[in-house]
Amino acid sequence: MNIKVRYFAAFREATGIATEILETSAATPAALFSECSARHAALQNYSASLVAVNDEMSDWETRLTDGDEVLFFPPVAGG
Amino acid sequence: MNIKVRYFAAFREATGIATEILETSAATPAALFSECSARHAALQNYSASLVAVNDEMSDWETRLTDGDEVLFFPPVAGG
Amino acid sequence: MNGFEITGQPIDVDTLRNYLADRSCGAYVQFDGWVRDHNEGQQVLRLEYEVYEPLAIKEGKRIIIEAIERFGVNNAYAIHRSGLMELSEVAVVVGVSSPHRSEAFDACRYIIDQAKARLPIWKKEYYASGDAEWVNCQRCASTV
Amino acid sequence: MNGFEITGQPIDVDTLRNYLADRSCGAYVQFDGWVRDHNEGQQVLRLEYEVYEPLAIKEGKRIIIEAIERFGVNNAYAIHRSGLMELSEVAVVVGVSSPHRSEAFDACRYIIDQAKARLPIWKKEYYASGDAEWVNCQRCASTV
Repeated sequence: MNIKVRYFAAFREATGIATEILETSAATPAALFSECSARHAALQNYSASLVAVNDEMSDWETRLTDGDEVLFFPPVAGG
Repeated sequence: MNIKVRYFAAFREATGIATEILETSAATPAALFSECSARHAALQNYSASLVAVNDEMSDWETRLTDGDEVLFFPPVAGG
Repeated sequence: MNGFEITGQPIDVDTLRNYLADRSCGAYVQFDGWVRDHNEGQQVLRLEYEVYEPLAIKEGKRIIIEAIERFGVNNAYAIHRSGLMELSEVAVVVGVSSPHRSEAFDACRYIIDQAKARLPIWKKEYYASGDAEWVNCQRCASTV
Repeated sequence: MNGFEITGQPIDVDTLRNYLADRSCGAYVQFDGWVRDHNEGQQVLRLEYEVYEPLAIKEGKRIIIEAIERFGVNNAYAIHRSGLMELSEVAVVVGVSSPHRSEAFDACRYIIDQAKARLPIWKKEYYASGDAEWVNCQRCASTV
């Protein structure tokens, strides 16, 4: 299936990519993030703290379906 | 001894007096307030919540000395 | 900047906020006491604060210092009105600034709680019914 | 009045305060996040917020509603900056008004705590050393 991935803030700078479309069999955002980390070595130093699917906050074990847009958010500022 | 007594807010309105000078043998603000309540019936319905002696917050068992000024404060607004 | 004031004039909240500006501080917490239009079922038209200033200022400054020492905040300032006030005016304002927010919240709350409990300031409410009453004095009478 | 906004313009705190004016409310609590001149030993010259607006606004409004339901306050509003900011500018402001103060403090603190934890907003600090860094990303990297 095709999944659109968006990287924000530190993730965008680490990968040098804002958006990419992946042909993937990753069933969940967690599996997808592992796959992305394998492709972009710079992501291996980060744990994503929040994820959204189709502009809704999501959890890491949600089922992905073809055409989903997955947003990877580095940890937020925290204060 | 002579003690100057000042009444504030509800106490002043209840007694109709802002300031009076008493010849008294009351040893403490607590004893003095009892004495004042005996003289001003309207005070009998109130318990004073705070007392000051010579412009310092005080407790009810402080020793009074001749010439002291005692301030009786009704309960404060509380919010 | 630290301090405590009593004023008979409308409180300028921006002035207070500027007193507390500090580039080493990332957090600012402010509490305003506004004149409410009701209290215990009665419609309030306006109110009056009687303040015994010499002692209110002395105790007010003590409360500010206590809050700074206890919570480790950088700056704290409070201003309380005296005299007659209309609805929606600011009766009291407390501002605190500090590097982080948790202690700023704690210090601000401490200051207003202590101020309400300890300062020789009394509130008289004027009601639509024509009555006027010193707030809290009914309750205190019933607990004698 | 309730709401949540993201703005690229300087935040006008008085406007926010006016949104929350309510004659049935005796208490108003405001939190400001100011741009601090230091962080973890480095001198900060200015900073930048990256905001993913569609989701930040949706989640921000949810947080406001949660606070109102949870603490029973009358009004709550927050505004967060996006983009480049200078020292001493206001990065975020939260205001809450309610009849009494305790719930206003609790709700205001809840909103800023949740906002910091849940909103897709990232802070990049620019240091005197010439470096720039996304705040928290060193720490997050070390906890992988």
